[in-house]
Amino acid sequence: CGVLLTTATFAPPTPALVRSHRATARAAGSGRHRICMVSDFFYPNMGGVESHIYQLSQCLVEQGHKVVIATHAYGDRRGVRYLTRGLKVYYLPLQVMYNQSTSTTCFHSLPLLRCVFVRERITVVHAHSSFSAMAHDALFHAKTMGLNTVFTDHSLFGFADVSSVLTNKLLTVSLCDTNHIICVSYTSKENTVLRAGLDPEIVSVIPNAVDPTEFTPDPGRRDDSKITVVVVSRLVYRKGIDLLGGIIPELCAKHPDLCFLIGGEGPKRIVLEEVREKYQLHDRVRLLGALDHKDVRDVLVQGHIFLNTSLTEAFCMAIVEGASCGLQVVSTCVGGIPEVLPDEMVTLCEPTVRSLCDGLEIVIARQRSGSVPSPASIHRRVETLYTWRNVAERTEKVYNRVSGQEVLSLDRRLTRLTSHCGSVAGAIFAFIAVLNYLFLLLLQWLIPDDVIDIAIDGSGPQSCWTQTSSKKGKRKANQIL
Amino acid sequence: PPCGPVENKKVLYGRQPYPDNYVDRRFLAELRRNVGVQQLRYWSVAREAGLVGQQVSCVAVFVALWSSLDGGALPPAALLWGGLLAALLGYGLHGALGGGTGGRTRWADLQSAAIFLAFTFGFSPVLKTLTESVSTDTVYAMSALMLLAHLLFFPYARPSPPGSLSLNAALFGSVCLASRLPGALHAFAMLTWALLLFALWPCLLQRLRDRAPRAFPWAAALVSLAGVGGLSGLWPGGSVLLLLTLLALTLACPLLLVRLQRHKDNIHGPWDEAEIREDLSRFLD
Amino acid sequence: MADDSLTDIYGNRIGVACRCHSDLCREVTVSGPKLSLRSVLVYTCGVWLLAYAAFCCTENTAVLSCAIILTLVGLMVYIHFFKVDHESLLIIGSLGVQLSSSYASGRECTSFIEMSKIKDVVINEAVYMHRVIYYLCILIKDPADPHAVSSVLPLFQSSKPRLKCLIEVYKTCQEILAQS
Amino acid sequence: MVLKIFFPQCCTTADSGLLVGCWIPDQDSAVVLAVVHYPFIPGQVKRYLTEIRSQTDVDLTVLGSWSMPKEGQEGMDSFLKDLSTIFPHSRWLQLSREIGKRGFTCQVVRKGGMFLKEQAKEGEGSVRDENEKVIIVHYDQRKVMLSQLHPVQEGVSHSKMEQSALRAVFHTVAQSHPLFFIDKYDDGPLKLTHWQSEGREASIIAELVKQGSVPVCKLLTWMLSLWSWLGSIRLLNVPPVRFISSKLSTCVQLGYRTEHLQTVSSTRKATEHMEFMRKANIFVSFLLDMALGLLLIAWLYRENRIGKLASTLVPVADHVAKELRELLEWLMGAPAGLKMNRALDQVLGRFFIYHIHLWISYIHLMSPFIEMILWYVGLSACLGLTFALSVLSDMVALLTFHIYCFYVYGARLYCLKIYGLSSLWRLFRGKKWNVLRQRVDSCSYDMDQLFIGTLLFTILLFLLPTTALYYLVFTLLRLVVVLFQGLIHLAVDLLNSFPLFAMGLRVCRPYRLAEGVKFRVLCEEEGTPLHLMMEINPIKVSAVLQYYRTPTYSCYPRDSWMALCKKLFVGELIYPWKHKTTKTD
Repeated sequence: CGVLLTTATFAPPTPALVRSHRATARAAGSGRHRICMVSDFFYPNMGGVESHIYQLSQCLVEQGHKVVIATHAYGDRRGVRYLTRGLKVYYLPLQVMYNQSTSTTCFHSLPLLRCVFVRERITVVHAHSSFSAMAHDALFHAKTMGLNTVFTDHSLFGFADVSSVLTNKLLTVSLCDTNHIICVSYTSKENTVLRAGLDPEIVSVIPNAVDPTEFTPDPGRRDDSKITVVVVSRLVYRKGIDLLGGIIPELCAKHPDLCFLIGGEGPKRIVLEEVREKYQLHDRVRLLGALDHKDVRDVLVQGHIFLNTSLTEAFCMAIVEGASCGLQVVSTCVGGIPEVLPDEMVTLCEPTVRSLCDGLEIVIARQRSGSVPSPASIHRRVETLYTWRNVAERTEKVYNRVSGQEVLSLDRRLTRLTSHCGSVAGAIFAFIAVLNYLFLLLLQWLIPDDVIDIAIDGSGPQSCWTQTSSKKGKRKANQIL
Repeated sequence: PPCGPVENKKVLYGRQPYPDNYVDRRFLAELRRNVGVQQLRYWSVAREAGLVGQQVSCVAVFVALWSSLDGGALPPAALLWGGLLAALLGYGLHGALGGGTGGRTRWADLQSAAIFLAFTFGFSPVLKTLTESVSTDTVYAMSALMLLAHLLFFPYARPSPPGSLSLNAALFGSVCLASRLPGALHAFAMLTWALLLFALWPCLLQRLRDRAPRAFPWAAALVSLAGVGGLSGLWPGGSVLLLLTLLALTLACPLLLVRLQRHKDNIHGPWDEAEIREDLSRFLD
Repeated sequence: MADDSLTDIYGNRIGVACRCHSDLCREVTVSGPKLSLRSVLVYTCGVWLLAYAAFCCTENTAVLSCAIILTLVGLMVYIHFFKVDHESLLIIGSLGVQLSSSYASGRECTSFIEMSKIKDVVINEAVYMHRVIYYLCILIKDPADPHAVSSVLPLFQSSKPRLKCLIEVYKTCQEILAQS
Repeated sequence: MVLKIFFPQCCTTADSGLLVGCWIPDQDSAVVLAVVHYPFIPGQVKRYLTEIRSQTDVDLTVLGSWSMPKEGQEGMDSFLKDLSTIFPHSRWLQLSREIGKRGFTCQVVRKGGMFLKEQAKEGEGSVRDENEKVIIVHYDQRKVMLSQLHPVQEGVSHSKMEQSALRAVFHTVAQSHPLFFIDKYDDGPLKLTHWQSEGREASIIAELVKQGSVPVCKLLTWMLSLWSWLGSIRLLNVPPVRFISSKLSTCVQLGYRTEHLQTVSSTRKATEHMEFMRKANIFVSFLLDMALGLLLIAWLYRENRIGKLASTLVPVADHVAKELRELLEWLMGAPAGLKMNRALDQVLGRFFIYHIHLWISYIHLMSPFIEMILWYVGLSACLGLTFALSVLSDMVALLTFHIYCFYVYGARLYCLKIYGLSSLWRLFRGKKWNVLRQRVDSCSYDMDQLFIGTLLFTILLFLLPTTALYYLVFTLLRLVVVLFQGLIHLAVDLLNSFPLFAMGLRVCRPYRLAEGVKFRVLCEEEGTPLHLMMEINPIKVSAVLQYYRTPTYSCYPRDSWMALCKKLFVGELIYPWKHKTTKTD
């Protein structure tokens, strides 16, 4: 009958609790927000955006906010799931089009997202990643429904080719009436401001963070008779794998005790395999294939030097993770990377084989002479630089600021769209906004808001997530992570 | 708004004394415009555009040849002899310009030539019945489309190994046209010329451009002239049209390009994806 | 527990009755809205009007008789196979749970699940027809591994009561389940 | 804990006495099977129980006492309590009915140890357990005994079987079958109340039939073994003969029928439910098949219907040939204004017309014998309707062999063209198929390769419409034949595999095939335990089909419609049968 099953369960709420929910249905401004994170990218998919959303949500829940996450269904994983601390995830059945991103029509996701926003009594909608169509859809719907919106941009874009011109136009439309935008680095902020033509005052810079307890050094695991260079990244062009294919034979010829440990999978794997084949480096270049998130640390601690060859990067989590494991970091100097680590912890190079080889040689020489700080001291230093709690506090400030602002009414929104996004695109999207509003009215007529059951909170001030009542949910959460 | 002696550093580690949405004066300081744009010179552009013009003329020459063969103005034998002469001349010139044979021996060239001739000669009687039931308009439309495709997909940057798609489109078009000719010998002659014009001539032209850059514009001009001249005998209006097209392509379009160059506004900054400029294939070969 | 304010997820009023046979045995009956004469009439008239229009065009009386047979058969099929009058849940402590749904025609579909197969009765959330709803379900034990759930059996599939009603039924179930 | 007592419906009005039944381990439930009436001698009861226990697997014991007070019969209570000391037990049930009440009460007396005995000052050696709750479930003994719970679990050891109280109850009642065959009116020393099997006389006839069927079965088995020996001799296993026989539906049907008869006629008794049902299903559908076949014969061999059929057959074939020739002539012109290549068109058309000519002369050669052939072939119907249908299907296949030939020629030609065009199209775009990586790679071809490739591509492209049209027309013809054959196969398959016996059982005796049970709350009176009525929930009709369908070749998964369309487009040959045998060989 089309019922999609979920696995998490919860204990019976007392009627008194239910009543108190109703009573505080619109208790915004009390400093506690009800936030809905929307993105196409979430577990079981793995990556920077995914862990950002998860860690940020966990810290916000800890601060007493109510957080739910909406993403699209991943294969069998659809419906509603609970993660640690009662973090509720909606896996909505939307069609995936390309690269885990859903298709966008600006309309078809409205019924489901409206249902989520209404039943969870959301006050702030926080969308993530400009690659995610679902995030843009959610922003659009949230504005139609009169909710405050925040957007986090995780990536950099060029301005040169036709496709980026088009995506930049869409971003302009999507962000022109969004209350606040968060970027992960100063470079990313400049990029986003230019792309979407924004007022820089409504763009905040809040970096990503790394869970330092997950990435602890373990010098006993590495083999000090040789020097190991670790690379952990997806093997795609944007990560500069072609450069890596040039570095490996250069350095392996010079240093017979040098080894490469490469974790990750992708279309450029063939380049590395060919290099390994041609220079007979099977015992010195190990390709580990796709890594689970939990295995990354075990790979990192086996090395002395962490190498990052990315060609573009808004905020490079990988080098922070590498440094947190006590490795010497060598990285290309692109995008926001120079802002990430203090100069004494990272060796920055130009994105050429020559420059990267030189940088690596300096670090290798330093490693040989033993003049590098101990892994534990590096870890202690990194621990203080980035914490999720700090990120959550700064994000909380953004929410506080946003919840005080009023959401543009339809007529003002239309004016903003037509004045801000160019005449053609502005007119088209103003028309779509009107249609979206009419669709919302139709939905409200078909299923009035008071017919939608208010959900029992899994997190937030009235959370019913307790140790005793949610063993099952806990176990499920552990399976997921 | 905090005001103090502390300079806002553009780093993410360490807390800044400013709110997260603070905009300092160095915001967008690293924005660059039009980095590495090379200034185009009119005559060099026009010279390169000559290649496009001569390829258009090639098609015109081919159509003119077909038309005179179809009308009976030109006997197929004469065309064949002309083709043989042109081929020998061209082969001689190709050899004379030197620059290595690219690993091909004379024997291989002879073999290829034999295969061409044998297949074309063998299939030319079949060609005649091939499009019998198809209406003439359809055949013309198809040929025109294919020749246009040839012009569109021609590798103008480096014509020497002719691009598969463009060459195939041209050959397809010429087979279509050849099947409308009255006799098998006619078709054979036509296909031979198609081969000369669309497959071999670009190779020679490339060799000319590499080895004798001074002779190249003259060769292009010669072909253009031949195209205009050939067409003028059959269809004067067409030849005028061709002349205008050639002028527009070689003289007006480059001018437009150089003029538009001024309005170029390309934004660069630290967010750009780094380009790999070196040749990394040397590690693999 | 007869409460007039209970509705289903579409906002239609439903009746919920709980009978207490002994302290071991409860029966919960959820009855959906009755088949309304108005909608039947509207549909019948609609089909007949269409048929009459077709008759005017074709002048063939077979169209009319066809329409009459079609409406009658359609009504019968609807009443017999689709229109659920009420669903009931009989919980017998230590013996099992019996689900039955009676159709408007009087047909009854019953199934009984033994207590040894039941792991728990819970309220769950699901995505259903472009919305997210709560529903009550029985978790069936996996025979191979008694701690695992092999399948989930939703209750009140056709009446779909709202959360308020589900919580009442849930409590009733848990009372009995706790005893045994 | 809650104690469940399964109580037979027929015993609710029985006279007072002892409850005989058994405890179901781990499940806290007792199944009452019978009531032993007063007066009895305890020794005799014990002996009787051990006797029954040896006959069945059931651990039969005395569960407790049953009292049904009548007018003028009072004061039984103390006597009933005394009984508990006679029979060994851990729990003693005391069921008692009161006058004027429908429900009855139950007391459970738990036997205590010595310690408890001393504590309880009553000195009766037992302690009343007040906390225990009781549910009394009434059941219809006959229905429960005869019904089979689904899904059937046979051959599974008890440890692996899921712990199900209901299954255990059903099992116990079915196992205690011998208990019910003791005649009520026998002058035995004991008087019992339980469900009584009726009609000994009818069962005598059944027994006689059973006895008689044994030699028949033996004879059949012998004949079948002879038949299968014939089938297995060397001559029939030569590859071409085997290939042909695997494609002829008559031979396939013969194989199935032999297999089915072997199953039915095996003298081994079908002990398991599924095996019995399978035998019965096959037997009933066999009978039906024979009956239909005989009906067909009766109709066919009257009023010279065979002769009429034969005399219409040749003109029909002639007519078909004429139509085909006209079709070909139409194709050789300019069909539907399509642009065909005239030369190829003529060649193909003449080729096919010659084929039709060959075929029609073959038919005319055969025409004198057709009636005779039909007469003999019609006799096959006495083996059953399925045989007649299979023979019909084979005959259709043979008579439309020319259509098949046309189709094969057309398809092969078309397939070759499509294949060539697809690879030349890749060459046209400068790509090639990489076999190792299973993908399209770009590739730089030599100039002569390009030239010849394009020449061939052009020629093939212009010839394609002609071939495609011929292919289309003959594929349509072929599809009509395949559809007809498919319908016949469907009918044969239905007759072969339909579980007629199980269906009849479901319709006439719904309780025999149970999906589960359903409960009804019987009466609620203050002070009595909960009374439930257990009824059998019959299995769904669709589930009957699913469980008891005799497996035949149509049960194998077939091509999907999309796959079929793709095959048709690419020009692969389609057949009404599966390539099952070729794969296994």
